Amino acid sequence: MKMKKLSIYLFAIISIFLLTGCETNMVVFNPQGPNAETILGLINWSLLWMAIVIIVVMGMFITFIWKYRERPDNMDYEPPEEHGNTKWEIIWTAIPFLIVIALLIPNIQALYALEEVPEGYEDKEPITIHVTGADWKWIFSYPEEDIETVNYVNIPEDTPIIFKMTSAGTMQSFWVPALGGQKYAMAKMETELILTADNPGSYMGKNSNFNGPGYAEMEFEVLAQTQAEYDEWVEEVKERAPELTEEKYIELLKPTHLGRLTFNGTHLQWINHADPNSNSYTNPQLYYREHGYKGKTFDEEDNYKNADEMIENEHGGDSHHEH
Amino acid sequence: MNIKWDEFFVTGDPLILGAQISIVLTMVGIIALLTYLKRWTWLWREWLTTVDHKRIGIMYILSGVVMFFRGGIDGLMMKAQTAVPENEFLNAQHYNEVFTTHGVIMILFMAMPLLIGIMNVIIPLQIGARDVAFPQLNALSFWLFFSGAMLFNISFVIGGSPDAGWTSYFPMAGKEFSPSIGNNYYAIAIQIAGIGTLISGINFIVTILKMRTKGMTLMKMPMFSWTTLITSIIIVAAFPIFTVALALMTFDRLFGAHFFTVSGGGMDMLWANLFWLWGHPEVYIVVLPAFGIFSEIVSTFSRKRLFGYTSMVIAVAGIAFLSMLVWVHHFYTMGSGPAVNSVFSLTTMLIAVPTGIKMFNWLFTMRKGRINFSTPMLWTLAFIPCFLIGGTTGVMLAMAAADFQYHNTLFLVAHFHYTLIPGVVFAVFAALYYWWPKMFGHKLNEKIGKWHFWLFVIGFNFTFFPMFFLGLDGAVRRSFTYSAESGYGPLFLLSAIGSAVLAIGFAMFVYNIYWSIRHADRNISSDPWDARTLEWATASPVQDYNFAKLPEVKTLDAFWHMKKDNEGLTIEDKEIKDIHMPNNSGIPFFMGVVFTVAGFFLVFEWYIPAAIASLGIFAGLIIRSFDYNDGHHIHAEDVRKVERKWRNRKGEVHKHVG
Amino acid sequence: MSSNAEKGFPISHVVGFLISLILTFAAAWIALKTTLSIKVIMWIIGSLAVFQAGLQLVMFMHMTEGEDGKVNIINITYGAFMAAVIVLGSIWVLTSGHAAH
Amino acid sequence: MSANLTASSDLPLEYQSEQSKMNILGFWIFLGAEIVLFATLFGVYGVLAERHAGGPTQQDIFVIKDVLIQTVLLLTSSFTCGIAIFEMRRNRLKGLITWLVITLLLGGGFLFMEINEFIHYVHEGAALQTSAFTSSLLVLLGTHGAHVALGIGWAILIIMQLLKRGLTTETTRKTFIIGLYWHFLDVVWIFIFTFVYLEGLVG
Ligand code: HEA
Ligand code: HEA
Ligand code: CUA
Ligand SMILES: [Cu+2]
Repeated sequence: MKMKKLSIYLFAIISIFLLTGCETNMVVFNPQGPNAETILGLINWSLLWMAIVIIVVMGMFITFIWKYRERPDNMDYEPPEEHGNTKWEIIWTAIPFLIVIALLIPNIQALYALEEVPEGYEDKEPITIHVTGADWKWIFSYPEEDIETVNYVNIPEDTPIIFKMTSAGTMQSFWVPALGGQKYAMAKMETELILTADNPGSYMGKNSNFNGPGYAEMEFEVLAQTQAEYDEWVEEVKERAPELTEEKYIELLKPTHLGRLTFNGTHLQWINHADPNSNSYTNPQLYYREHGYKGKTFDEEDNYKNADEMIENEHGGDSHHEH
Repeated sequence: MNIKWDEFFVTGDPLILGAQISIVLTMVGIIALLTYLKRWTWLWREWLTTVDHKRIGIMYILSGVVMFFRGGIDGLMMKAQTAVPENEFLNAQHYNEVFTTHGVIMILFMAMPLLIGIMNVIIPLQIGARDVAFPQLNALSFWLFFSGAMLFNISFVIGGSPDAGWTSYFPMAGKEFSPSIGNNYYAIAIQIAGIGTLISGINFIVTILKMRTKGMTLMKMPMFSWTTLITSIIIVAAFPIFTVALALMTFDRLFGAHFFTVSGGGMDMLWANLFWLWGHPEVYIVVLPAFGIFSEIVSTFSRKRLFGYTSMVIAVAGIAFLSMLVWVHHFYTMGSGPAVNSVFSLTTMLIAVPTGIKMFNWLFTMRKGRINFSTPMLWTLAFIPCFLIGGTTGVMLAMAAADFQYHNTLFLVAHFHYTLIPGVVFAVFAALYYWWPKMFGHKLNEKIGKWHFWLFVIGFNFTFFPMFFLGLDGAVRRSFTYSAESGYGPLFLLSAIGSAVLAIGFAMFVYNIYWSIRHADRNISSDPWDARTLEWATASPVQDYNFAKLPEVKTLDAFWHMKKDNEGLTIEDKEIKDIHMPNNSGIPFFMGVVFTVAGFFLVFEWYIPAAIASLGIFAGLIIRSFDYNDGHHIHAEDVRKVERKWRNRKGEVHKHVG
Repeated sequence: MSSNAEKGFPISHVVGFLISLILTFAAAWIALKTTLSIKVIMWIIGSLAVFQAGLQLVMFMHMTEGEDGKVNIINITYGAFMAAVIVLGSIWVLTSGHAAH
Repeated sequence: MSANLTASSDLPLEYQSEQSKMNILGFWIFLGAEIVLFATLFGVYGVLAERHAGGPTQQDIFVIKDVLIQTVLLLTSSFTCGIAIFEMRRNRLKGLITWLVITLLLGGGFLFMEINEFIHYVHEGAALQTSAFTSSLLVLLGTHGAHVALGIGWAILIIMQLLKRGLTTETTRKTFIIGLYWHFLDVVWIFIFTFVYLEGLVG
């Protein structure tokens, strides 16, 4: 029977999905910090219930279509006129409702927990790092150490890191799947995300919110180090890295891809993009696509004029959106 | 006004050049063919000016299928690009344009017209009426939709396509970051089509509330009519929000206002908020009619009344109500805090309850039935497990804390293709196989249909199932490429192969239409599936006037009982009276043209020509206001002739006596 | 509100008009001349506005009349519900959490 | 679609054909959509009202006296429009047209003041492009104003039809519908008056 084949086939992939879910090396299933662990607990809990729902529904589905299929020998069977069955209808309203509640409660707990320094890490002094998303790079400012890095962020292990996130322009989403869930970084506002790494290691971080032609490569590295290694790195930066100047910083904000950069000093001394009244650093000239009709653009009062010297490379030095 | 002609046509790309050439050739071909066959007046009289709901429905369906093709090719292009790591088939800019147009076209110009088209053909028949409440407005709806679709589609050859995603989030979609006019197309083309949809919604509400035939109380109405009614209510409640959002987007982009911009105090989150206030109800707008279609088919092919009809109605209403209260689940990650997220997690997950009710009722309709596996039923059966996966993964996404890990990944992309494709595409296929004889008087071929079915369903699962794993492994959506080290390669390749199978499946469908038009048996009864509802109580294809005498209804599944009790199947000469029908009108078509022209100028920010063209809109409205022409009569004698002809055929359950 | 009820003089219209004038000036007076807290003022004048809108719907627009009176009532109630969801929902969502600066 | 009369004489003329009943119901549902449309604009205004971006605030630009006059004009026009429908139901074409014309004059007065108000705003430096606050204010007011302007144009068309055809099922239905529209604009204005002007002047 073709129907049966279909059901078996579907059932097989569902089972594969459920089984592999728990023991692969998929990043979400390999949490490296308490935030990601909390979420994984929730995911596994929901997978369990979803598996039950799927098994029950598929069981009924397969049974019914097999048992009540039309066969040459039942052509004179006329099905009864059933209107419904209150008892059954109550059952299949109530049970899903209860499942929803069972999913909701740990979800709410997790939501509140994720906003706080994770349990067991309260006695560790958290570190604050400012994150600024720009097109198409991530800028990290360490206000205490007075360091600024681009496209990578070093953190000490076992220490809660409070990321204070904002954006110099478009909306980004700051995501380090191994360490925890994502949150948006938006211009003239500040969002906060608390992540902690349990083990030293290098973790992939990326922007997951589409923001234009350079989006695909807007990645960064989170390097969790032992406290000693971290302190050493700070020392080294203090000694070797160049000073961040305002001109240099404005240069950084242009829509380009950059490699890793390290500076002494942070841009917070001139501007905090999270401040609702801060200047904007946008320049439509730099965003024209190579083809397509140009519309008119507007001069904004609160726009920092970083445009003037850039107009000459109107067609964008960036090769990523060239045809 | 300073027009930059050198930027007018999109140039410099072989793919686009090919498209431009083929567009020109197709147009020339169509014009030549029409002229050669002397079909211009026929086209104008029978189609462009028609107000007949069945023809309007067919035009909707035809456009929807064409748009599916366009959107599908976009889908295939994306699959080709990501099949292997670091591929260079499409560059980032292209990929962005492709997924943006894919999303918009699939939802607004494929799903909507196909479903509204099917409603148009079926609803008046199903409730035993001669037309919709406002036939002229119905035509206007179609032409506005068509105008929007055309405007949106020319963007990739003239002026440049939108490239900010079907969600077009600000600030990216604003002038600061997308200064080319591509996104003007988004704002204006969708606006025009949206007005058409809103009008459709009002039209169907009034039609269903006021034009049901004698005896058909609301609770004796077929399920598809119910879901259409509720869908229309969601349309009326949700589309004005989008109208406003798009208008504000237009103000920001064209006139420098500050609703969503970075500067001037604008708030980008407000766009997301408004978009999803419409966008979430929108996904239920496209899935509820599908639920109705499946309900009809399940009951017909199990030869059983729909199980738990009353709870089905309540469930649909419940889904509609909840659908308005969940929009924030699309931006849990925006940081509105745990309180907001908890509330919206709850409302979102609650939708599982009424949807579950529907699922179980469908299953229990089949229980104790006698299930016939014709193609419409196959699509319905495949829908259940596939949508189950889509729905349950939806519930996983609904858990806000967990969504922090799924959001914006391919897990999400897999979820919504697992809801949209079974929920919309399977339903549309099921509906077309099921109602094809009603529209055209012949069935689609069952054997080719089964090929179509198996290739499409298997291809679909292979395309989208791997995406769940990719998403959990950190692969984000809307990314035109990925590195080889990421290890995503094999699953992406599997998915791409799946999409090729899917495409062959779709090609089988097109072939089936071609084959059936040429070869299918025309000698079939007006009720080939032994069905249950009133649309089968008249000829196939349906006469202009639908019913010579409006049927009278005593129960749910009225036609089934008419057949069982041998009641109301016959008609006598003296029962046939003159029938009043609305006249054709050129105004809706004219309005479509004017809207397209005005919209086009507005997209290019050429205000004076746009203003002049908009005068045409007012002209249309004024002419309509003074138009008191209220139709013509079909004479009883002509009706008798038509009725005799089909009713007295061999094997027909309906009879003409005297 | 059947049309037959008031053959000669449009009494309900006149009354409705007077009430709405009174409500308007009352709202203006409360808002501009009293020293209540903003919250209290907004609650009062907000209620007055809703009341006045209801008055218009019933007394001038004959919402409840005709065979579709019930449908109209459901329709407008649902519209009002949607309006509340949109306005209050948007404000709540966009001023909660980090956005509350 | 069939315009056959259901000759129930106790119904007002505008309800006497099936088509008319459908049109009136359809228009009510359209008004439901309009409620959502204006609610969205109010929501947008509610979210953006305090985002002045250094530009003028509510207190800087609102002039309560003018607003009160506008309000009275519109309220009165809603009343006269009600009287017009009342006259129509008493089958008095002349009364109907007279009151309709008065309604339109009042509406025109309102519109005139609103245009002056906009000019005043722009002079005060509160243009569409100034800030989120002014954008949302002007679009909310402008949408309402555009509705009023459209209503005036539409009513003129209907008066022309009334003059030409007298009171028929169709013309009375059309008149009734524009009446609904006009009252609805007044309802919207009540909320603008309360939640934009009064709140702005209190806050
Ligand atoms: C037809 C379209 C459709 C349908 C029907 C659904 C149905 C659902 N969707 Fe989906 N969704 C989309 C289309 C659809 N969705 C789209 C297009 C997007 C993304 C848009 C974009 O960002 O581009 C999206 C995104 C999306 C998100 C946002 C995720 C994110 O951006 O991070 C969420 C989160 O909550 C979600 C949840 C749900 C839920 C809970 C349902 C529920 O309605 C599902 C209910 C059904 C079932 C649960 C199965 C049957 C029930 C039972 C058998 C009963 C027992 C079951 C349980 C108790 C679990 N959807
Ligand atoms: C109803 C809605 C709908 C439907 C039916 C589909 C159908 C398909 N979609 Fe979907 N999709 C969306 C709605 C839909 N999509 C939305 C809303 C988005 C989000 C957009 C955004 O992010 O903004 C999206 C995004 C989206 C992505 C994500 C892009 C990204 O984030 O990187 C992908 C990637 O694979 C994809 C693929 C497909 C495929 C392969 C199909 C297939 O099912 C298509 C099947 C059809 C065909 C295959 C056509 C048949 C064609 C032929 C037979 C021709 C063969 C001949 C030649 C090739 C010459 N879609
Ligand atoms: Cu986002 Cu404040
Ligand atoms: Cu949703």
